[in-house]
Amino acid sequence: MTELLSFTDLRVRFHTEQGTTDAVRGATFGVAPGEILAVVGESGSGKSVTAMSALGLLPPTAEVTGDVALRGTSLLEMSARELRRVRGRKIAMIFQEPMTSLNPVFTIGWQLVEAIRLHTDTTAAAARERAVELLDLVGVPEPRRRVRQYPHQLSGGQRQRVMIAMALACEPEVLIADEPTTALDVTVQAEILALLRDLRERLGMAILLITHDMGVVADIADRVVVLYRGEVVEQAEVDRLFRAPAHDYTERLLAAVPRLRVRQAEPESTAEPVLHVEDLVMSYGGHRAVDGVSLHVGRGEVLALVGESGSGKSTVGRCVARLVEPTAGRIVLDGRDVTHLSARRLRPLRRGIGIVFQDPGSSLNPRLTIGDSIAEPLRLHRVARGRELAARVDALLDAVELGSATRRRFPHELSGGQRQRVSIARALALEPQLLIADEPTSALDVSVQDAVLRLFQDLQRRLNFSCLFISHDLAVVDLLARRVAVLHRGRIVEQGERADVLGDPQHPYTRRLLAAAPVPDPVRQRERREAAASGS
Amino acid sequence: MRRGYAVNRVLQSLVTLVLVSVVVFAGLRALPGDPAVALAGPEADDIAIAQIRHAYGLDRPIPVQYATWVGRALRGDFGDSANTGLPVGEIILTRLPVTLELAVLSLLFAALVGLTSGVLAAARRGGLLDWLGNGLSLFGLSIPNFWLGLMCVLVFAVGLGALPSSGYVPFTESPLGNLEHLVLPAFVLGSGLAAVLMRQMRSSMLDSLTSDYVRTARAKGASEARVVGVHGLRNSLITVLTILGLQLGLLISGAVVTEQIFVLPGFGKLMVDAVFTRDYPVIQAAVLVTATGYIVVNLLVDLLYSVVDPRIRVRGGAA
Amino acid sequence: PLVDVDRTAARVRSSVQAPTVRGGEAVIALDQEPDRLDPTLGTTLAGRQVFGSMCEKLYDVDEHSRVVPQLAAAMPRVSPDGRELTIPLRRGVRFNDGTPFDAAAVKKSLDRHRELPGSQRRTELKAVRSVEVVDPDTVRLRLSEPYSPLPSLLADRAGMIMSPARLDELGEHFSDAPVCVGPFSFVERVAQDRIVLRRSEFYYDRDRVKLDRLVYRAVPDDNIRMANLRSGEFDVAWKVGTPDVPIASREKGIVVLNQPSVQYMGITVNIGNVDGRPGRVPGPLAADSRVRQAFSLAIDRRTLNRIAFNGLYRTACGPIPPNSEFATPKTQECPPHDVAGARRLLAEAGVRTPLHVDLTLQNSVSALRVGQVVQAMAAEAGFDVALHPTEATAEIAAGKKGRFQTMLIGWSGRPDPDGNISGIQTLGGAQNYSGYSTPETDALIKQAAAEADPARRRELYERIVEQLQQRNNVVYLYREQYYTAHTSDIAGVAVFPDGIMRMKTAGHLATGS
Amino acid sequence: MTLVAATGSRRVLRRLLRHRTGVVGLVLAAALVLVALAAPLLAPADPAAVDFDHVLGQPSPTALLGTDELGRDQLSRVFFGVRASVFVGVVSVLLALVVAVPLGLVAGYYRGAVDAVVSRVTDTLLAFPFLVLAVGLAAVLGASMLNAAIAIGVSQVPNLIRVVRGEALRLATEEYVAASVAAGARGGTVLFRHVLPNSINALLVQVTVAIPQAIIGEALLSFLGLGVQPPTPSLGVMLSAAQTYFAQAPWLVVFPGLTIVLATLGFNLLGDGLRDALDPKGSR
Ligand SMILES: Nc1ncnc2c1ncn2[C@@H]1O[C@H](COP(=O)(O)OP(=O)(O)OP(=O)(O)O)[C@@H](O)[C@H]1O
Ligand SMILES: Nc1ncnc2c1ncn2[C@@H]1O[C@H](COP(=O)(O)OP(=O)(O)OP(=O)(O)O)[C@@H](O)[C@H]1O
Ligand SMILES: [Mg+2]
Ligand SMILES: [Mg+2]
Repeated sequence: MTELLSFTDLRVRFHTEQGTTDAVRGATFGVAPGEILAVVGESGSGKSVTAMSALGLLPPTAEVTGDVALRGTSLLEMSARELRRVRGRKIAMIFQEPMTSLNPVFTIGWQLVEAIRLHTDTTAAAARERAVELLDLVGVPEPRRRVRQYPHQLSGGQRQRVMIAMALACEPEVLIADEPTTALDVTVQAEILALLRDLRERLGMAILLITHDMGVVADIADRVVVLYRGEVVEQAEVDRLFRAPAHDYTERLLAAVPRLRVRQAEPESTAEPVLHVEDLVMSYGGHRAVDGVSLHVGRGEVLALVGESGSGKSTVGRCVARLVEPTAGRIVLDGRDVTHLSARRLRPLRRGIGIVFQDPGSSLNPRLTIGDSIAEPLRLHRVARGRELAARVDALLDAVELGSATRRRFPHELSGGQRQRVSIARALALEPQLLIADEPTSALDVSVQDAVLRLFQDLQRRLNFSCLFISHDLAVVDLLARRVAVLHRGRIVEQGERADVLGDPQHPYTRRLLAAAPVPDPVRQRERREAAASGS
Repeated sequence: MRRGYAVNRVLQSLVTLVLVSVVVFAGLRALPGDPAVALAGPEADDIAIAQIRHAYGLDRPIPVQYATWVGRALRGDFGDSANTGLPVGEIILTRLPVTLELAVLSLLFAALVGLTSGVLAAARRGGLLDWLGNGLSLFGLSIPNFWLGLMCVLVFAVGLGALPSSGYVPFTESPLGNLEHLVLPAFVLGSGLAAVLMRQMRSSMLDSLTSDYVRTARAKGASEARVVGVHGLRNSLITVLTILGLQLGLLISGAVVTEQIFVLPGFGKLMVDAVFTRDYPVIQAAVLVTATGYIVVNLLVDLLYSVVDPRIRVRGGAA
Repeated sequence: PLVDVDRTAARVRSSVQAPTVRGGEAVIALDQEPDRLDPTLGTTLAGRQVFGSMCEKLYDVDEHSRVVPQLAAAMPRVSPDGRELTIPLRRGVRFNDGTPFDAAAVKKSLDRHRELPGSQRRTELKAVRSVEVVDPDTVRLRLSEPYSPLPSLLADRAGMIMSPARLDELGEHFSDAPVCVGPFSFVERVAQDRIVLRRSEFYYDRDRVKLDRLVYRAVPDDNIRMANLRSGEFDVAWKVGTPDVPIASREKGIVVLNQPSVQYMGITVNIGNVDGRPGRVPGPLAADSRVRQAFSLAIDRRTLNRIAFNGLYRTACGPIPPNSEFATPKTQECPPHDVAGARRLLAEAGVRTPLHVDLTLQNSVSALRVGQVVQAMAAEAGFDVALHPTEATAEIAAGKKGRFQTMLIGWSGRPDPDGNISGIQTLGGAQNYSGYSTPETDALIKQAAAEADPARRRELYERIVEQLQQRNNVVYLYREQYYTAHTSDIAGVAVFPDGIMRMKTAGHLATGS
Repeated sequence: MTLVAATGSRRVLRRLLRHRTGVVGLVLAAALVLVALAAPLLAPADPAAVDFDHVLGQPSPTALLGTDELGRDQLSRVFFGVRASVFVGVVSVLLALVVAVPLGLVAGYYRGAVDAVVSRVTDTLLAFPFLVLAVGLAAVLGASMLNAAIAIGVSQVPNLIRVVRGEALRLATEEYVAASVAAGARGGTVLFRHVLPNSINALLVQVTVAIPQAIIGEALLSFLGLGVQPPTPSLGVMLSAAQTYFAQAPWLVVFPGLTIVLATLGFNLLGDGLRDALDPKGSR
């Protein structure tokens, strides 16, 4: 098999303040035309770094050896000019964190048009049309309105889809997709995967798909490469990998995959509500992102908020945390109406609320070390200082499976998943009464996710905190939540006990959602897909 | 909401103007050096001084003087220059275009040179261009305008005879002559600003260039020029815009030295001379004019902020 | 040293004559923006420069500082009691707007000088009680008391006659479009930029006027003025900085004129000026004339001139300039530079040294230079001088209000000695910043002003100067010298001791080269 | 110095010391400060001691940098000049920072009424040209080096306010600011821990360019009688006095001028070095 894009003994080493980090240690693998190669591995195992080395996008602190070649031509030795012709045209890349990867000061239409016109002689008008088309293709609703919006006006998932559209703009030969569906709910994810499959079929596009979602792997990949601590520990056909994992880590990985199997209902909870939201409305310039949402979270209860990308989940979270002032409605925290509370009055209450932001990258101050970021809430509320503070930070880092060496690093020196864990650690630092977690495990591989989820459950049991858990991963929801609310286009369409909602969905959207959730088993997933295809 | 903002700002501006006029009015009268003495000249006797004090209403209470002045000013009458006896409104109207033209030219020069060299220096960080740009800008910063101006006169006008050493020709009279007369002054006035802009641009640019969206732009296959000149630049503009806005105002009032060296009948010189001769009617009107200038420019800058960075536009209150 | 500065300073050159042609213009750079172009209200030397080309006076001073008739036909006839001056006027003269010049016009202007509120000429003409038209060609001034300096005052702005038609038309706003009798007439003034004059068709002596146009511009900086002269932008530059004089004098293409002035600079000591009124000022400097004398002895005026002005000014030890007809060896006498003597005097006065002295001075580069030299010289005798640079208008205000201990300040000078003494040294004088006077000296000064006989006056002034030198309330230091430069393409520019550039006969050289 | 504390001062220092041009800047700036402090020890002669027999002397073994128009030793005057100029430069900028940074931050972050007030007052201040402001302050404050620094500081305040405000406007939209607010941070904490450190680059540029401007501005103030009192020299004063003697004694211009260039260079290189040392993404 001739490989289109091949990595040969790739080594990447970062020179930082704290010495050198070997991010990739001799990775050798390749992807053939028309092949979908999944790269899986622990968070921080070098997946993103490997991908970025192909296009020469690593920061200057990185030292790259070995080779990356496109059709046998070394990419590492290319001149800037030659490389530019490859970028976007032959090899396109979807970055892991769509939030910071879009230019905040240009409309997304402009950015798409740029991607199109950089490599083709399209007229501006035609490119604009094409941009709308592309947005439509990746399932962004109202594409004509969206092209005029700026990145910050989009939801996480919408931004991610803009990134995808941008990468597909020139129909590249190789697509490197770094966790392209982390912010997408399963229905949209299914559409995107279908789109990729279609592109592969139609154009013979080779796809290097970095993901931690074994369901996605099972659904779409032909072959899988498993990275572990910067080394390729296993390469196999997808079926074989799932059937007979060879490496120890692969085995652990597969074992950790949560499965959606709708467990039994727990006894009805009667806890008094910690959070009560009534008729919440949030509108942005006339557009109602949240449209009359009412929900409540009882003490010690985890309420999962699921729903389509762009349906208003994060907005609800932001309103509840009073980071934005809602247009209408009421938010009651612990019996206290906080809807219009002043910043000063709000401050003491904040101690009891922890937030995990959807985008861990931009929610960390780039000039603070990880240790300082995590310590901030502790310092703010004078919970700990000096050595005790350091000890608590270390403990928190440990709890999210990050070594204490991470403490002195800066956010940009971490992998996406690592940053997300920092964000979780920070949210948990004060042992809050209410945790608002917006897609807290979206960037985590299943093994780490498993650990984090266990930590969650552990803490929850111990501290009996309540949680508004926003997620698109139904398996995780199933594992954690007591109750589930389903959001669709800014409204709650279904709300109830987990077993009821997941086990016996009433609303068509919920049903679609459940049906779209991929199963981490290639054989079964293929069957389901075929069944769905023939059914529709 | 935008319109509301603009209306609000206009109202604020009016308040500012009132504030400025009060401050200048009261402040001037707090300066040592009795204006009547200044007006009467060094060799006048006490009766002449008293008569002048009376003639200019300087013997009346300050609030009364202020009210009279405002009343006239509202009708567009800023009085006569105490020094030359010419009508203040007219003086300012003939002086202002000279300085505005000079300011705009030097701003253009500074923006062109400062911004491009800043961008280039950032793009070629540590390279020859960076060294060159930094060297020139440090030179521009540390050489007083006065010296630069004098050297320019000595070299280009006296030595080479290439350009006129002084004077002003209105554009309408002779476009070429106008330019000839303003080339050196604009260069001299613009050099300091160019240096500041260069340093600021370089710094902001270096920030932008390490960001993720710049990485995205590179991944798209955008040329380095585009990455720097479009993606980086736009994101660096906020700070640069602030400086530009500040400087435009500064240029108007700060052109004194340049106007002095090149004997330009400008506004800056007018204002300084007025301060030294305690020509109250002129100072008051002139300060009001600069204040208006600043207000307008800062309003533009604030409006441009949200054009340059859309996030600023929609941010809700930081609760 | 490029040039022997002592010789340069001594070589007076009021003009350079050469055959010139009619036509062309001259751009003249002044060092200061002229104020109102109204002879009644004007105060600046720069303004006088412009008047010099467009407003003739009843009298003028010549290059030897003598008063000579200009619009008057002859020197005034003085009545025996000295209280009546009859002035015959020149005939056939027209103002630059064509209005005939006659006695009525003279009366109108002189009355305006005396009576217009805010007039700067009122003091100068305060001896005049009335002006009478005798006949169209004669006016008579009645004085309240004999006053010999009057003709010399009529040789300046007080003697400028304005067109009565224009005065009727513009009144107080005469300066908007001034019209007098003069070789050039006013065209326009663009504030802070230029004043343009045109050769007058009505001028009685127009045949000698060569230039078509004069443009006056204000350029305060010495270097810039010279640079523009060198680049050919300007034709005449008023006031060459002393460091530049030796260079410019040797330069091809530049002519430097040199004219001693009648002004002086000195250090005024506040003796009795408290808030503008007579009072007691504390400190030995005010109390004891020996201390002031010590201060004067401590200063080496020659060295001061050499260091601060390249030796191009002249030392001054009294109010009367050497080129005055009333100058005598005695009035020009100087105290020696005598540090030991100064110390002795201080010891005699029982002063603990170093004696702190605050010296207020104008914030100009040259004043600061003088201040620092004085500071250094006085230190040797035991004075600890602290300099307080002050902006010009604030300095005058401080002087009037007595808010200073000592002040470096001068007087622009008048051709007649009285103008340099009475306002400064007598009780109630407008410039008596030191707040010091004695009845005896005041009487003497008055007597001198009333005296008509030059020989007697000379004698009186010798006595006055002697007394002033003993008071030392003003420690005279130096006298400026006017250095004016013009390109060698023109000739006929004349500068007289009154410091006015006369452009009447100036013109471009006859030959092309 | 919250900033340095926030990022670890030792780390910053270490990085600065490894920064090639930064070290040059540090050495230059330190040398200037040292000269400023030790001027009396370093100067070979009394900077005020005149010698009327040796005026405008060329550089020679007895007077290394020549003598000025009053025969004073130029080298000693340069040393003392550095003292005054560095003092005014540094103190004025510090003063301006102390006033402008909090105001700018608050205006840009809270916007609304606070911003309106701060911005309008800034506009008002800006309306008065430096010279008008200086003459006024000279009158009110009287003459001293400290007052000169205050006057210059005041004139720099509006500029700095606007720069800081612009940065705050931009940074207030960042998610990490929201994160800090959500964790219960007070405005002050948010501003000084998150907004300010992230606007440090713009601020450093402004500060480093303000220093030479202050040095040159001081000459003007001294001339007006607000700055150093003669015969005490400052670089700016020396430069403006030497202007008259440019043709005869160019060295009187060259040495103070060069020293100003060196000061500019030093503070700017130091600024660049600090910028990189403080930048977590800095590669060197
Ligand atoms: N600042 C804003 N200005 C304008 N529109 C906004 C803004 N923030 C969010 N929206 C809009 O509100 C809607 C809901 O956004 P939100 O971020 O809450 O979605 P979400 O449910 O979290 O989606 P995802 O799962 O993709 O993150 C989207 O259509 C988005 O375009
Ligand atoms: N700029 C950098 N400087 C220093 N270390 C870095 C830098 N970027 C990445 N690393 C380190 O390199 C390792 C690999 O990072 P990479 O981003 O490739 O992980 P990943 O496999 O993509 O993980 P994730 O699934 O969490 O995104 C991580 O340990 C990370 O801390
Ligand atoms: Mg990654
Ligand atoms: Mg979201």
